Amino acid sequence: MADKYLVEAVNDALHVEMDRDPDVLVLGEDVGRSGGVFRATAGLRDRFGADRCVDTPLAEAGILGSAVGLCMAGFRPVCEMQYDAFSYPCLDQLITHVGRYRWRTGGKMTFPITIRMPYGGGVRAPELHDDSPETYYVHTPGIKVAIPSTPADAKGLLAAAIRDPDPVVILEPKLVYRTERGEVPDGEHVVQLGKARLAREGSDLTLVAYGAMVPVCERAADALDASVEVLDLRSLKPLDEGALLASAARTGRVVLVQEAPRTCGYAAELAAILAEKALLDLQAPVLRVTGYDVPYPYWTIEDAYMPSVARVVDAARRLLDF
Amino acid sequence: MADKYLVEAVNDALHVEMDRDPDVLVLGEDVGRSGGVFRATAGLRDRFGADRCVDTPLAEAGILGSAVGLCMAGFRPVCEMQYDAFSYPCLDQLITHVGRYRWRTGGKMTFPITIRMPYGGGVRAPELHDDSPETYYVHTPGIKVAIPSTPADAKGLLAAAIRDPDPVVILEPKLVYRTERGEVPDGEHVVQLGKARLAREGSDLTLVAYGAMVPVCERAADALDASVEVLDLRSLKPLDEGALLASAARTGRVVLVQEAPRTCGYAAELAAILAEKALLDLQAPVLRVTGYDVPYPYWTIEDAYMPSVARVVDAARRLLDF
Amino acid sequence: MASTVPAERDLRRVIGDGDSVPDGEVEGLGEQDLLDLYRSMVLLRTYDERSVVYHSQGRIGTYAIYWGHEAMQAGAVHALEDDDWIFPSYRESAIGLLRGMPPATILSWWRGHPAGWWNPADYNLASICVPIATQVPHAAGLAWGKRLRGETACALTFFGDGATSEGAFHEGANFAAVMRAPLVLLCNNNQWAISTPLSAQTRAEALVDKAVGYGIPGTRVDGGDVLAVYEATRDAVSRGRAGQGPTFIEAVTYRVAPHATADDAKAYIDLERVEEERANECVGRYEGYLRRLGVLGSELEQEIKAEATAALRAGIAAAEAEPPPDIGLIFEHAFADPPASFDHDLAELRRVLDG
Amino acid sequence: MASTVPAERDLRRVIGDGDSVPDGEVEGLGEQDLLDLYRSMVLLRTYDERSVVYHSQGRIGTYAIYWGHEAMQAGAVHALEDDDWIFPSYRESAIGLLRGMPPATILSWWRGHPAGWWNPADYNLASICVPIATQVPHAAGLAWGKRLRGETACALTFFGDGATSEGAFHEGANFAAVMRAPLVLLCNNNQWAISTPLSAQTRAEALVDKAVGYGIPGTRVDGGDVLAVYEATRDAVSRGRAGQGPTFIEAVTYRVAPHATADDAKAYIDLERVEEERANECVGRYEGYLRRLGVLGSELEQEIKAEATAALRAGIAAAEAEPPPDIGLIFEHAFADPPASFDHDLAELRRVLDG
Ligand SMILES: Cc1ncc(C[n+]2csc(CCOP(=O)(O)OP(=O)(O)O)c2C)c(N)n1
Ligand SMILES: Cc1ncc(C[n+]2csc(CCOP(=O)(O)OP(=O)(O)O)c2C)c(N)n1
Ligand SMILES: [Mg+2]
Ligand SMILES: [Mg+2]
Repeated sequence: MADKYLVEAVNDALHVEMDRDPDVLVLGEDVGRSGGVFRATAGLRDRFGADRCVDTPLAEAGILGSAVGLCMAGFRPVCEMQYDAFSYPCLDQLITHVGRYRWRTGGKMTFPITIRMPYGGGVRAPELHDDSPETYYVHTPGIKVAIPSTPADAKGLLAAAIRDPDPVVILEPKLVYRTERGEVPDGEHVVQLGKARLAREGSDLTLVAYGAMVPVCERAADALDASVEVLDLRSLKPLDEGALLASAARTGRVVLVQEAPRTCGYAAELAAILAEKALLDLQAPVLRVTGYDVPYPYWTIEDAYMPSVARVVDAARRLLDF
Repeated sequence: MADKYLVEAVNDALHVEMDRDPDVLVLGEDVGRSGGVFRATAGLRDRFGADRCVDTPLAEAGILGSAVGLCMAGFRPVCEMQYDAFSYPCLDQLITHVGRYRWRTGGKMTFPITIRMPYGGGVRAPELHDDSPETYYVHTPGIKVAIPSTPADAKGLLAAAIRDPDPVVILEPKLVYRTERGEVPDGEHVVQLGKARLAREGSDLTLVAYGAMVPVCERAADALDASVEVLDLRSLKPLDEGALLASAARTGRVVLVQEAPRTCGYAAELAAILAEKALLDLQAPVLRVTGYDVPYPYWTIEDAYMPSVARVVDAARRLLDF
Repeated sequence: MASTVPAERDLRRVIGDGDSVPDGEVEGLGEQDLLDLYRSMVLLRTYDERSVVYHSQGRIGTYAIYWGHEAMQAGAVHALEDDDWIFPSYRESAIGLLRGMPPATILSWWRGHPAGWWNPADYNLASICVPIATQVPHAAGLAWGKRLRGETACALTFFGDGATSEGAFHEGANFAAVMRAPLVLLCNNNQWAISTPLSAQTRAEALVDKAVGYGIPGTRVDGGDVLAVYEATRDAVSRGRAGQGPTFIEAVTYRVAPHATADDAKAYIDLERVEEERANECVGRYEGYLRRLGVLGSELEQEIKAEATAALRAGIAAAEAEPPPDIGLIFEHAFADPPASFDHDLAELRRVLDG
Repeated sequence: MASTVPAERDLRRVIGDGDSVPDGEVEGLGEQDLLDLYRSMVLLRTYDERSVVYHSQGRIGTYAIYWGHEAMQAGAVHALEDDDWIFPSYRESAIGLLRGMPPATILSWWRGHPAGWWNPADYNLASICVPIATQVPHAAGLAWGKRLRGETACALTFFGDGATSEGAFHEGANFAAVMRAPLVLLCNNNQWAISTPLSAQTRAEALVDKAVGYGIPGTRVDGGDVLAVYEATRDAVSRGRAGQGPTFIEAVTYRVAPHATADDAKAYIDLERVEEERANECVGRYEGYLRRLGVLGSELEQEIKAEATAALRAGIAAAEAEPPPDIGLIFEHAFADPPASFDHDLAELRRVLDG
């Protein structure tokens, strides 16, 4: 066990997995010589060579598209997208090929591609460095999506993604890259995809979140004078539906928190599942605390856009008083 | 009034709007010389010239990206994407610019771009000619989305989109391009965005749908021995939330039907709205009848994938027996 | 000052016109090789012509015709070793025939039947690519990967003139160049993208000029001359194996058929030009060459054509003998470990359809 | 055989070295023009240097430094008319200064303040483009649109060496060529994309070679020579106005500063080379030229620099005097007619924040 920041845990996972499996290869913009703009890939080029930690040309569709071919040559590519909003040029390859190619071969060929990127707002950056694009990924068939909120999970989920036979997108909460710090198991550490983490147990109300919204919910739970459960989903696809329904059954009151714009965000999917499968358990409406259906604002006012402790507490109170 | 097929109504709208406003310009792959692979733009090149109905190079991001510049030059570009799944290369321009540029100018410059494309399955085509991509568009801030189910609405919604100061995506149900036939008003005909259409009134249960799923729901309503309401949303963004909630309040039982994969599909958004704002009206769970979270299948089995009358009826019965 | 990586603009040709232009020959190609090439062309031609018939009979779905492109396809593939990979577009849907794939597999693909699925590793042949140009980065990645593994295998990807306008082509070609990937970028310039003529696709005087921008060699061949295509591809492949990276080949052809069975080309195409091109079609040209060389007699020709016809007859029979796929397939193969929800979805679907 | 659209590989230069290489001159540029150019360069330089200081003082956010690129920026813009449009990347964030935009506007942009918003039509200047190369199709569309309207206005877009790898660059350049759009594609080849050197970006010996693939003229200039850039851009613009379509200009520069204030270039860059380039930086080179020409004396130089410094001092003061934006702005400007839900969201947000 060692105490690490979240981004250091990502770097640790990459070292361990590349060490373990010679077919693992990291590619992306500036991942090599500089070790990545967030230093997530620092040290990999020196340790494993320029052929296994590759500075690619500036072309996201080229990165993901060539990763498909690398899989056909037996590699397990780990693609870095430098920022959330700069992953959009790769959506075409993702939707038309990455999510479909295994199916297209009748399951006879696998495409163990990992796509990892820093995501989310609050970092006082110019526009398009703040997006939460999970919906585009989660909605796409054939793609798994995980979003860690702790250093240990950042390592374990990334390791699971790299070892997974299918394409997995890992969104890393850049806001807490160097604020979330915690114990991270040394060496091999895998957190199975599809298992939620009960960050905090409670009986009156459930706050469901992932990524950078988990610490927000934990602070909100502290601020509430009620017994509040905080469910950290960790994996959006596959989803630990059992954990969601069990918590809803326990508390009967659910607030869903997401940073992304509201319409068709992941909280909508969770609410739909509750409306179908937990209706009789619900003692109050299902509330969503989300980003808004607008372009992510300039950073002087971004804190008001981001779901905050105050907004989560307010939603929770409305349910508790319902 | 004239009797027209849905695709003829689209063509009619384009003629009327180009005639009305010299700044309207149609661009896309094969829209000119051949009049479009579905003939939606037939006659425009002869009538308005090759500079106003433009066969572009084969590059979707180029089409949408140059449309942004055309707006800056005072045009109202109508971009055709040849098929649903071939619109994905333009998602980057859509998300990073089309949905944000007006905001970026403090509202001082408008981007009246219309993106229209045939969408949906059931047409016995090779892969990637069958997608229902509305989630990618609806989730994107700054973008409006409308999906007609009748010839009259196909004309009216497209006209509204072309006249709208903001970017609008129109998804046209290709499955019913030449099967849905109906009265279409001659000349100028505009159907305001954001107003749902009560396709059928009922008191026991509500079927909510759009596009090619509306006729499916109407047939399902026929097959049910209950008083079934069919709500044709027509416009997904802005959504006629009042019509949705009013219908849910009337019937207390709601089935949401969408062709797209389930996770984070538009039905999830509708269910989330109901779970928040109609909980006390609901007499039964909210059910979704959707495509599955898999690549759209080969056409020999596509009918089993598509939401069918039988599946809608089954879901409705379960709610009526709840 | 001229670029130092000039693209070869002249059309490479080997086959003469049986008149003023003399026949050339390709070093290293023996009689057997010449006949193998012919067999491949005839098989491709037969597949294509039969498919158009099958479509009109409602036995296959919409089909992308490649009549007239057989020389380009066969010439290129014959220049490859079996462990070299091929990345086709829909226009080369039957290219697997040259790798021993049963016609039934390809016919099944066009019948929308999962028997049209195959494992790319079985033939070193990627799946048929439907979205334009998106296979180019795949081919670049495979070729790059082979180099990283120290293997000698190369990759070849087919794409059209229209495809050169797509960002995916650009990014893939540049990746291949930067990674020194052993890749043959084979552009089938049939001068049309559905109804869009080359003149509306690019201002480049020749598509081979695109090679210059990637700092890679480019060459231009008569795509109707199977031997010229073979030779150009062989050169490109040996460059690749020698670690010199990708090569761009522009094969100049003409789309004498409609884009696909669904398309009505009369609306936009120059029918006289089509007639000219048809009169000069590639299989006939090669037959003339072989006859002049005394390698092909009408008996052998009939025999080869009969073989191909028989193969297709057997192929369509086999494809039609495939049992209708079970709807359970909808939920298979998307994931190695499908979520439990798939079982539930399938069970519900069966219940609804059965009851 | 060489392409018939050869790209000019030689670096065009006008300014000499004050020693063996004699100074040239640009026809049509009078003393006043030469000094205007100088004023622009000094203003850009001052803005850049002050911004680095402001950042270190926490008065602006992360900032993309362009020190050393002033000649490339000023030379290009001075070759335009006011009704010509400019499509900048983040690297040319301050280019509006040359169109009369107040420094406070640009400083506000880097302060994450909506006072950094402007109406492109007010300056014929598009918004600062953050996603690499995505502004190129916008510029192509604007230029195409101007041609359709029969106006004489052109467009110029700035992008980097790394940007040439993106599909968006390719699609935009090809659109411009096909539509004969009057567009200047100005590539600032500063030889680095953050930490990625040009050699890892392309195999082309010169980026100007990319012009060949689009069938458009290309030319290569010393990007540190403001007069060479001016002349090359003027030629390209006149071609565009004459209906001859786009031109690709490769301006060869070097990124002597870190990518941005957040970046530590020491990790990857060649510091000796940086020193060389700094010693030969563009403002000093132009000052030498003007002095040798007897157009610039140290008094005038001081005066011009003082003006610029005053402008920046006033600019940062004005930017800092901007009232903090109201959170209501979150819901404004996304749509001309915002949905009712926005009012509800805002009301709720205010209630939560106030209570
Ligand atoms: C990304 C994408 N956009 C559009 C289409 C629709 N489409 C199918 S074939 C075709 C024309 C392709 O022309 P070309 O590249 O010259 O190849 P050819 O058909 O001539 O072999 C188009 C536009 C597609 N399949 N993929
Ligand atoms: C689509 C996209 N991908 C990645 C980035 C992150 N990024 C910002 S600047 C940069 C390098 C750009 O290099 P170049 O085009 O040479 O321009 P320069 O910064 O040298 O002016 C990268 C990768 C981005 N802004 N947009
Ligand atoms: Mg073609
Ligand atoms: Mg650069």
